[in-house]
Amino acid sequence: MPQRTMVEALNLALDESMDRDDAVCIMGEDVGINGGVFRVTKGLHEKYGERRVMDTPLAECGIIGTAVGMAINGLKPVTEIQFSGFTMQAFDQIEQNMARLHNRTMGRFPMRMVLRTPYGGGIRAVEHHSESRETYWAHTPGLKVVIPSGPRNARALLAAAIDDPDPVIFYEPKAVYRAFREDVPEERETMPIGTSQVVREGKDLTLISYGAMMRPAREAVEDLVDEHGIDVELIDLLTISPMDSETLCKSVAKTGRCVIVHEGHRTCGIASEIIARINEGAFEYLEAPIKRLTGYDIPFPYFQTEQYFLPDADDIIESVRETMAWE
Amino acid sequence: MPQRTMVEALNLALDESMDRDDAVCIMGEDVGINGGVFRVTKGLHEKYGERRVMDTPLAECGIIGTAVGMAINGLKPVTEIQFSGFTMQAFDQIEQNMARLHNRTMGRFPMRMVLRTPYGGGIRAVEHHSESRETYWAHTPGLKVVIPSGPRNARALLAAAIDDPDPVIFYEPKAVYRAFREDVPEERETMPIGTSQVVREGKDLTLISYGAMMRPAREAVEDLVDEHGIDVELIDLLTISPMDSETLCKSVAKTGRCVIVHEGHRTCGIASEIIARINEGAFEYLEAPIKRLTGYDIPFPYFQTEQYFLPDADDIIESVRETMAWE
Amino acid sequence: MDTTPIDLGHIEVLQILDEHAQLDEALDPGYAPEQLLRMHRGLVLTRAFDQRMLTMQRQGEMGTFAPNLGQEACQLGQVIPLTRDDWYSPSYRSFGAQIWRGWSMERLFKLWSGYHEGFPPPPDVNDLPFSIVIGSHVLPAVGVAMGMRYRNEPHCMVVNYGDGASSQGAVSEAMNFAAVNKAPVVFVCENNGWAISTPLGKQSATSNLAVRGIGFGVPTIRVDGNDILAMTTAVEQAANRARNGEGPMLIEAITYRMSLHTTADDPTVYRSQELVDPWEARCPIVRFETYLQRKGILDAEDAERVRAECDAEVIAARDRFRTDAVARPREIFDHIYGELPAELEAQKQAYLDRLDRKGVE
Amino acid sequence: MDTTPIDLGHIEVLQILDEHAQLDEALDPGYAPEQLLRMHRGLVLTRAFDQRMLTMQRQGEMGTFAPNLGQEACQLGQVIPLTRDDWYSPSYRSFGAQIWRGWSMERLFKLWSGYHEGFPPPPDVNDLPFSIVIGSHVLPAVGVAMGMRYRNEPHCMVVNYGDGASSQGAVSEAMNFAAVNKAPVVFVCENNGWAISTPLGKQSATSNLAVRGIGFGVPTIRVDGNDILAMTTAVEQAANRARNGEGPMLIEAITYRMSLHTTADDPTVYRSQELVDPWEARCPIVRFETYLQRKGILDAEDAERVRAECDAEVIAARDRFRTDAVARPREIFDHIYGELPAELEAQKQAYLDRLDRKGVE
Ligand SMILES: Cc1ncc(C[n+]2csc(CCOP(=O)(O)OP(=O)(O)O)c2C)c(N)n1
Ligand SMILES: Cc1ncc(C[n+]2csc(CCOP(=O)(O)OP(=O)(O)O)c2C)c(N)n1
Ligand SMILES: [Mg+2]
Ligand SMILES: [Mg+2]
Repeated sequence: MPQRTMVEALNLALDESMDRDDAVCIMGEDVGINGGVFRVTKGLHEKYGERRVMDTPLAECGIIGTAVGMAINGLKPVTEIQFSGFTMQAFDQIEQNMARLHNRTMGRFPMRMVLRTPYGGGIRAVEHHSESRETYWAHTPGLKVVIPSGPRNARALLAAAIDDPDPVIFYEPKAVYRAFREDVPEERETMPIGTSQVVREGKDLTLISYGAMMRPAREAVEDLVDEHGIDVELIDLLTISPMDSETLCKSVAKTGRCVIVHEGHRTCGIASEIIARINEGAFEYLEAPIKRLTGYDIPFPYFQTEQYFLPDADDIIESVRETMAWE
Repeated sequence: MPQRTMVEALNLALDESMDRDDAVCIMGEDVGINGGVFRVTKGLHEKYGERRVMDTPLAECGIIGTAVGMAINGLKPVTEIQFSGFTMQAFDQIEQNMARLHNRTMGRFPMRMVLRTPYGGGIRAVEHHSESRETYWAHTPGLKVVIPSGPRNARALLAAAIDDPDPVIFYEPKAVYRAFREDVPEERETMPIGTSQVVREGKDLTLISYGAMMRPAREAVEDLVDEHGIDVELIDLLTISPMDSETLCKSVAKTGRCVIVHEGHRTCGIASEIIARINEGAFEYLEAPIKRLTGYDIPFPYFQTEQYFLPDADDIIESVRETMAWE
Repeated sequence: MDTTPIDLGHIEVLQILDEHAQLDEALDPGYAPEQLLRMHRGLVLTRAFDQRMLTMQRQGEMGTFAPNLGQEACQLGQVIPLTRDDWYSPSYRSFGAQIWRGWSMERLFKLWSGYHEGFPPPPDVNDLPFSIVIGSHVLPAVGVAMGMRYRNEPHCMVVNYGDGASSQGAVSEAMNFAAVNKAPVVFVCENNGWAISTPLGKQSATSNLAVRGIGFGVPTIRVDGNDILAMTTAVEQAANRARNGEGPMLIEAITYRMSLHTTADDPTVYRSQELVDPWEARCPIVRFETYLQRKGILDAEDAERVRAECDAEVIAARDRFRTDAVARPREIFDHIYGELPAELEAQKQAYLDRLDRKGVE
Repeated sequence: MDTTPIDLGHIEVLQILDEHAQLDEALDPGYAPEQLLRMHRGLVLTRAFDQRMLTMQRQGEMGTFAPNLGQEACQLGQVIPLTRDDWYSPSYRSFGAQIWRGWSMERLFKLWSGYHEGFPPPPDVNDLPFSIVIGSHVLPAVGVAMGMRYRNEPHCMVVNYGDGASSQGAVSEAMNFAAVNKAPVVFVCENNGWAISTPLGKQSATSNLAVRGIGFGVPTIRVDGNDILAMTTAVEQAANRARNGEGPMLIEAITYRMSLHTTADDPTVYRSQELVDPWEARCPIVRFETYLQRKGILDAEDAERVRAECDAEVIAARDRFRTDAVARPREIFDHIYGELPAELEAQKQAYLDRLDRKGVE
């Protein structure tokens, strides 16, 4: 199988979806000749022309708002917002139309559309370029929220998101874009949206994460297993909303202990929601408080200090050991 | 003491703040001669003129964006957004400037401003007029989020919010606006932002709520105590962010059981955050899973069915009894 | 460096039937008598519906709604030139246009009394649901039109919004997207002078809103919105342009909100009757009836009969609504996603149990 | 019904020094020689700073930033007419203007290499921090100007944004708010032809962006942005109007982005060198130097000396930056609120413990 970066894998998913279905089109700033600021749409303009790969004016609300209209008219727009920080400009169209039109029209106008956007820190970027605000979307009924962690699942999930009958917020961990390569098969591959993945089975503690944080999580697990003899069960959330509570609760019912890691801010973060669900679904099995290792409740810092804001493998190891030690 | 509705109490807080300080001004749609669609600013245009009570064009992003500029220039704008559903139109200015300018400028430009807006269901309104999306703001660093539950605390908290050095989202429970009257003293009164209130002490179970849901909560507590002999401790959150975890954890450490009630959607809702904090701060005292009684993860329904979406006193009683019965 | 002064073009104001119901012969669109009478009946029905809604609202049978008294010609004129393949995106004050487009009155009664099933456009009608959030439907409307171009369909979209809505940034973005993409869309800015209590002078520093199009390269026309012939003529031309691939156009329709903003509003607080009075004389229905009478195709008796028939039609619809409209609390979890996710299925089950407990059907 | 055609006014294009450095005598603002030389030095310093930043970026000492090669006159021209009581709201490409306004170059080096302390405007400078989010600073800038009116202060605000930014709905709203409130604000739309890879033709259907003001009732002028005399003259007039209570004005400054969008950009992917070449001949610095030489107040040797002095100044600032700039991870919880709430205090303590564990100072 060819080895691909996440950027290449995403490009592949877009290409094959466009090839199969003329209704799939791409809209966004600089997605045309320029191939997007991260080159995810590279070559597609050349291949499919500007009818299907549309450079838009610089207005995110306009992009999402018109894409909603294209979806009403039966197309399947895949929009790109250059950085997730700029989805704020489109918040009204996302909340009021993209998320609700299916419901408002009782299914007459399903919102088959995808909002792709890079999220997260770690690339020494300026302000508003490192946010992780998946909570906003998880709290918004009608949306699905998907966050891949590597090239292969990125490709499979993006293909599934484009096929999905519902509007999908597709958060791409930009720190992973070119960080490593993975085998990604030539043949089309999809993965079900709404399902989490147990990446490693274990019996001592459940470690839950997603997106870019899966890298330090994997690193930490290796160390925890090898050096500390802690048999960690590692879960990659993949779909943030609707959340696969069953998998999470089942795991914690087995291990009794849990640590959750994400970049996003802590208050009302995804970790809070997971804690609430485990409290509901596996309370009697809990042997220690569930530990949240998350971004702090402060604006993402300027890049000379961003590394201290982000959880790393050492922090994860520390949190797991602390949770193991709790009696 | 004069008896006042919440609308009258809020009007009083605005009036006395404007009277004390020429820097306080009001901006919003129809806040002038019309006195606001709920009449909260009634009479202020007449008294302070259109220099200080400004009818704006119909653009929420414009209202908050220009208010940010007025705050940069040392004024203390109190903005009104007609319904909290329309704050989506201003999301970018709230997240990017109102919440962050203090931090961006390292305190050079503190954001002394208030965004007042009615939230919540129960008044048979059309779509987008019944939302409770306090999670969006609680998850946004740099903001404070305040939700009063009755005329007296509404007046005291709004006065405190206008005095506060930080940007405050002030959510007004519109179902309470004219629902009842309360003694509200003539003399200026404030309440600290950031503190929750134990409304009734009890030892069996902690019931946490805020805003409009405090009414059914009080009703339920009365019944639970009188009819079921359950000694409920009732807490009114008042400030949603930053959250007063200490009061909450102390209470649950005492009672061992907890039910949380709010209108907002469940996933990543305020209840999840409270559960996460109690899990961290009072885990060892928990005798039963914490129960969430919240809005569902669906768009707020059309008004013929809204009453079924909203928790009521019976639901609260049921949840409390269920939680008491857990072994 | 190009130093030629910019040609800003010229913005017409179109009037065909003047305030004294005198026809500008040169501009007569030449409709057949049956068509003129159909238009007349549409106007009368719109007003009959409006008045019935107000009565029902006052009796507690209807939620808050926005009357459209005096704006009937403006609204019908937007949709009369449209085919069923064209699309229409109404505002919340457009029920006359919605009825013309094929929304049953029962559906509209349901909509305004809080039944979800009243909200979706009927299956065979190419309309958007209107948006309660001012201005937020305009970008989607442009997107629908962009979709027509994508598929090379020779139709158009007409989208309605108010003078207040024109201040929303999203409406400006919509004009820009439409212009850049040559989208087949006709913007109808229904300038009725007020956005709740805010008069045009506080909404905009310009004396008109047609000029808004100029800034985005959208050709513009001003129309007397109380003249149904001017409205249909302007919309027809703009629609044809759009269908022919010539891009968007903006029509500023000048009319007046004669009544309440909504039934929750009290205009006496912020506007004096003197402002309203002159517009009484500009009533679009009286103007059109006078013209039809002069033309000899409608007499006073006919007019009376049409009014009575329309009233009866509205009452019949109201009666059907009364028997039809049933709240369906068990269905609030339907139509959230294509398929209800497991997580929501669990919430739904708990909800249904709760309804059982409460004894709710 | 008022049927008079709308007067859309006339949009001038102002040029005082033409491309051959010929002065239009009738429009000569008549600056004293010292002032002209100060302006010249400002231009040269801006370019020296730009080039140094690029070198440092290529050597890994600087983060991504947006070069301003070729836009020096446009930028300085915006701020030269301002007093210290006036306000300025820069964009991310405005560092020439920031230096002129009193931002030290060390501060700007820090800003662009990720030190928070580089971001806030210096204590004695009435500037906004620029916004990374395109167009999101324009409404606050209008708000600052509204505050001046509130307090009856005879100053003004100049706010800069690009051709791309003009598409943001918030920028349209800003013009409307400014016009309605007669806010003393000068909008400078710096049209450099490109928004990353998007040329003006895909950004707008109009041939110019000045016309945008017309739609909102904001008087408008077009200016040759590579002519520093035209820029200062236009901004001075607009600023005086604003200070006198006559309201906002829009200046479209026509210039060209000669270099990369940012250091992360590769323009060869989307634009050919032929598009750039003609603009080489329009270099604002060469044009101004030619004029000064003809006028006899600057010779080639002077020019060389100024260049060397500016380079030295930039290098001295860089050296101070190198010793000064220290990351302060212990301070990321400062400046979030007026006073750190108890909840955040607890997060901060845990964070500091974590730094201790990691051995971070
Ligand atoms: C975004 C948003 N802001 C505010 C409102 C409240 N509101 C409802 S109608 C209205 C005035 C609309 O005026 P206009 O666009 O002129 O339409 P008209 O009512 O005159 O038909 C306002 C402010 C809303 N529904 N949506
Ligand atoms: C809201 C938002 N969308 C997208 C971006 C990414 N972006 C940064 S600069 C830029 C182009 C800006 O073009 P223009 O306004 O013409 O300014 P210029 O770069 O030419 O000076 C874009 C799209 C952003 N920073 N903010
Ligand atoms: Mg109106
Ligand atoms: Mg540009």
